[in-house]
Amino acid sequence: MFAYLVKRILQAIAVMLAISMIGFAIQGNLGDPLRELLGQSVSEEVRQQLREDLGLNDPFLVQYMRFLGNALQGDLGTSYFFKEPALEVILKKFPATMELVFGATLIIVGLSVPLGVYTAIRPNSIASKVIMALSIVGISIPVFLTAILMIYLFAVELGWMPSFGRGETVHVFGYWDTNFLSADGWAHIIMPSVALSSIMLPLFVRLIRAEMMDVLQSEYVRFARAKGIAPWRIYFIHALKNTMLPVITVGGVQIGTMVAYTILTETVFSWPGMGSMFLEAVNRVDTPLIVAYLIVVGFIFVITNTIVDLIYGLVNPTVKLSRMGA
Amino acid sequence: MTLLSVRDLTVKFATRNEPVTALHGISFDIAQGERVGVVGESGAGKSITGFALMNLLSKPGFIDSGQILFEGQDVTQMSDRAVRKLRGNRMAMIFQDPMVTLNPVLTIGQQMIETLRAHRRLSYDEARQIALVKLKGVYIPSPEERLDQYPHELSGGMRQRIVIAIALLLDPQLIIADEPTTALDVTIQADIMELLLELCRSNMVGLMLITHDLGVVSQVTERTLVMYAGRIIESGKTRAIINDPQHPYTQGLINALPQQTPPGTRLRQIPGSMPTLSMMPSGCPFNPRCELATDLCRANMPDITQFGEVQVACHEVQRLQADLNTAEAAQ
Amino acid sequence: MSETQSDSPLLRIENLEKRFDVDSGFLESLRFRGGRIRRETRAVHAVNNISFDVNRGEAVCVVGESGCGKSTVARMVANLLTPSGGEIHYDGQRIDTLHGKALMPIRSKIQMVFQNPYASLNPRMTIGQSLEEPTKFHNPTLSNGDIRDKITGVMKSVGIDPAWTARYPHELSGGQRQRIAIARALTVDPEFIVADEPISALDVSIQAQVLNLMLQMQEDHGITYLFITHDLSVVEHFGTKVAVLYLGSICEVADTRTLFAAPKHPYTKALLSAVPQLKDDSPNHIRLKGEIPTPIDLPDGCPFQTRCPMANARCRAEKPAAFQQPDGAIVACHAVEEGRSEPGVTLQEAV
Amino acid sequence: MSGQTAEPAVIAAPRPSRFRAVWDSKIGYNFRRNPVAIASMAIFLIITGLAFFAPLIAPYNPYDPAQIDIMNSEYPPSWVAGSLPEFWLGTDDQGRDLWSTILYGTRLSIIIGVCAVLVQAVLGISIGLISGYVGGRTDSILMRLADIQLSFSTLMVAIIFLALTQALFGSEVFGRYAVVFLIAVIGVAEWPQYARTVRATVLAEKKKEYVDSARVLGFGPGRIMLRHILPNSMSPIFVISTVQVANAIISEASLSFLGLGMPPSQPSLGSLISSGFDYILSGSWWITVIPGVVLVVLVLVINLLGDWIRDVLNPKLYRG
Repeated sequence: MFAYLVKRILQAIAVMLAISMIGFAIQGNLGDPLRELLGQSVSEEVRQQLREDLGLNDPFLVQYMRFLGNALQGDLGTSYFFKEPALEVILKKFPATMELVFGATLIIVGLSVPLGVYTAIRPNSIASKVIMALSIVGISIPVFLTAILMIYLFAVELGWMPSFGRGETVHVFGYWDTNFLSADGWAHIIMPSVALSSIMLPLFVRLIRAEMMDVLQSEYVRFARAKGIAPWRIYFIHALKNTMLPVITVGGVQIGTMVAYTILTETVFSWPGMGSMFLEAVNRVDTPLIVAYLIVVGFIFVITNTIVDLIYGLVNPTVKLSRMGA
Repeated sequence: MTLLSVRDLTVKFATRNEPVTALHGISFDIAQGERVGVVGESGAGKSITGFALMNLLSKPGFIDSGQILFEGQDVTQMSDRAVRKLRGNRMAMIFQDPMVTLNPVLTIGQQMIETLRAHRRLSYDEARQIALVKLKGVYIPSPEERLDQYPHELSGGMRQRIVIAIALLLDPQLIIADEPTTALDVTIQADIMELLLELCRSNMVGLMLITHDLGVVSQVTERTLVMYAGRIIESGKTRAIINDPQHPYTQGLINALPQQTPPGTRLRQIPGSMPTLSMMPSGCPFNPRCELATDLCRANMPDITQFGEVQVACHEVQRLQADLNTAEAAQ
Repeated sequence: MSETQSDSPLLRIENLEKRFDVDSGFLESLRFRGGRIRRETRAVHAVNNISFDVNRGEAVCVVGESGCGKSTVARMVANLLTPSGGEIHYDGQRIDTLHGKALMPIRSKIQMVFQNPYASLNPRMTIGQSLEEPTKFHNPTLSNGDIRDKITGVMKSVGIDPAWTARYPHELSGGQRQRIAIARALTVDPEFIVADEPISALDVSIQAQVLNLMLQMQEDHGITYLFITHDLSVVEHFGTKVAVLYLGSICEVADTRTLFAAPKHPYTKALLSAVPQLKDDSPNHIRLKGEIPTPIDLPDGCPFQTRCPMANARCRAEKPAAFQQPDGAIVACHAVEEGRSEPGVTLQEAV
Repeated sequence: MSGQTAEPAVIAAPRPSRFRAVWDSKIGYNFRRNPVAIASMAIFLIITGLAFFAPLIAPYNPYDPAQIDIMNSEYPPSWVAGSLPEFWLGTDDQGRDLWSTILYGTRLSIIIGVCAVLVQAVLGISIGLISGYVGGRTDSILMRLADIQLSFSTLMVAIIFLALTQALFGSEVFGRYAVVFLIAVIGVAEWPQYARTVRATVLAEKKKEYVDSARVLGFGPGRIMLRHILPNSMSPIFVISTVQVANAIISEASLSFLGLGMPPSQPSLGSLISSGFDYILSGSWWITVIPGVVLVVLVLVINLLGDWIRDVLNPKLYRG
């Protein structure tokens, strides 16, 4: 377990270093900071002087170490467009995205486990067949299209739901305003959350079903039956825990995809989160903001993946002895 | 007193086309405390028999017809709930491979206690105490510690002892052991067999021992059923079958063992191999491999008849008996 | 048959060792012990200092329980694994250090037959293709007609109808597949066959068929066998010499008859008494107590000490060396050496 | 590798295609009994057929500015009031015939999807084979990379890469080479899917004794990998290939929707949906919904075929 822990943390650090390297390379090559700072009418001499002052003529490694040092202190540069520290811009948008992810995760976890287990236990029931048919349709509709069709149906045609924005939010603390404390907030977050979960949910239902069906074929489940254990106990104590082990691993991998989907969802619903901000930054060639987004998102991935791995290690009793990984 | 009585049990497997028959109307009895061996090669239907008794056939297998009377009740007619009350309680099972029989994410204690509490109103602590006693009964060192361990922390032999302890938890009347030592090493195998024998003797538990190993059968059981291609082709006292088998297949099986021929010489092999379920020959299923096969054998399945101490299903044996009878009558 | 035809053994194994690293990579090897981080690499000691000879025409059986290293020995002899120490000589030539082209002549002399007939044939190749590929590979000059003749001959010799060349393995039974696997080994005209549990996955009636076939090959082609098995009744029938392994070390090496008549090592005795006998309805085997150590943490001294009824302080401290007994058996046991052992438990032999 | 592999089989000659026949009949049998598979296959063939022959079928060329009249924009399809007879599916915001644009767009989507999967397959299968067969350090490094790449998700990597490329080259140059960029990024970013699948099967196959026996017979690693291991690893490759094509088409559509893929002048299904999205609030639903339906149907039938292939090739069900 110790080696496992150290290994995970070292690996996380290595990945973060690689991301910072990429971020640094982008910063150095994309857009000219002098032009952004000075405009075009400044003489070449002044430019050179400023280059020197800003340390742009230093060796690569010195510049990178400076970038890294600043990044560790939370300084990821100043957004060209907002004229604010890039990290601050992102942190302001962060809660909106996280609430969206939270809403979608709630839907996915809350529905995929019961639906997956049900379809595995009763594979031949009509309800299972309907669920499985819907799930394959679900994984075939791109997230953005689900979002658009929902807007068209529920906002434009039926007028039941608001079509864009976060609506009324309640301030909690710091940069955090929440959707979950007002009726209008709830109304605004439902459609984006559903849209965000629309591919992931059927994916997990199918995964849980497949794993569960495998586990139900195993010898230990048969032995549990031979012991006369009640079916609910076999399904939920014997089978579910074994089912969830691979599901947790896949879940960790899917966090990245989820963050990518927030960009799509936020764009369709004009959700004021990090994702839509990132696309705008790309259109404005706002390099510090792009780099900052990259690093923040990379950090989120690394943290969540490490946590997921540790959870896996805690849930799986065999991890302590045998090695993890392949 | 008869503990278990199986009558004309037929098990089929659903396939794409017609269902295929895995057990062809087999009948046998097990008396209280009796140890019965079921011998045969892979595909003979011996494991299927074991699982059918517990009503635990996995899909696509199903019981087509016949009766399984356990303590006077027909298992095939019982509700799921009633069968569940029987399993692990009156009738327990030991599986082949201890490495995959225990749930890897539950501790030994959890897996034992849940079994007790599924059948009896017991507090957690009471159940734990019983589990401890049973672990001691199968000679597990430091049983207290084992209860909190996970299966992967124990060796194969130790796990099979735990499986046996679980089977004995509720003092069942019958234990069905499906190749309980095949996955284990020779020295461990002998230990486990001895333990099983000792426990069955001392607790007066009936044992149905499913195995391919004639040596094990001869050491542990009192009566033996020999199966071939889904049928019982010979049954009787184990001694009688080992010392004087009547069916050509049983004879072939015993003669093929390396111990039966002097070292370095050719073994007496049975030609060919067992037919698969979908390509069953007509008549006696053994006829394509049998030296004595006649047209009668190729046309009709022989009935089971008493011959000396054993019951055999073989036309040749019947003919022999008829000859003997006429000879006697002539005298 | 056990008489040697030439002075030097055909296969000589000297001080053979094999370790498998458990922890690969730097981080794997870090341990947290006593408040400090230490680096230690753990290894499975699969084979420890094993030596024995195989003479031409012999069938040497290596017996032992799972994890005793018998398959590892077989794989090293067949050059599927590289030894961590020691030497393997074949016909006077050291073969464990050979690679690539230099290995080719040995490849056609030493062949291997495997345990699982369901996995030892390529499922995507017909029987014909499976036999044709090695024949062509080792005899590039043969014409197509010659190759066909050779394959037909080999198939006949293992009792398979040569018309079956176009069949796929999944159309055959386990016994038939094992015959094809033997036929494939024979396509390159080997002198020596390493058979790794070739019959343990088969049913009793089929085991006899395959064993008979192997005996016949021995007579027809003069093949020498290294036969790996856990089944002592097969050893008694088939082997001329037996090596008993326990946790990667040799316990006893003896002629089959000597070993079965007078086993010396306590483990050999226990192993022999554990075999269920047909005519014996009151089993009386030597019960081994104690746990089997893992090959990662082998104890000092004799590997069998934890289960041995005769272990004493010396056994726990000093690993016994192999020494020869008056009847020719080689035994590695302090108790036997000191004459500490009680007269062996009488063994009922099946006659 | 020896050159002998190219020679015809000596022995197997009498019945060379017997296994093929069994194989085909098994798949064929399953196919004939499965109405969902038949319907999916039919729809898939119709869509690809129409898309492939788009230049012959389409009444207009959406890439030719001379054939586009902005005055024709936002005509509804023929079954809605106010339609024009020459545009039976209506027109888009730029006045292009929607039917023609969808035909061309579908063709682009399929080409990008299939080519990207080819790139993935070549990269992934070679890396997976090497990783699985060589093992050791090479394997652990490659698989760690695959894990990290996977946890960042294809879409994320593609978005960042394309966003940076676009910012670097400007949208005009980007638009010209968008097809290449899309194929490259979706192809490269998804290699771990293949690599992991192939590696897993290689590891499973490598343990089987036919590989050991090939080594004992003296065959070299190249021959063993290509002639023995790879043919036995094809089933999972087939199965994931279908799913991967569906995913690649979705990825392309998503990227184009974000404006990081095909430009509006050369619309794929995704960029068509994207351009229609701005008009959906004003009621011109067809510009979005009709290409959307085509996209979903295309992906759905591929996924259904993928499910069916997986059920048929499932090694657990197939005795071999």
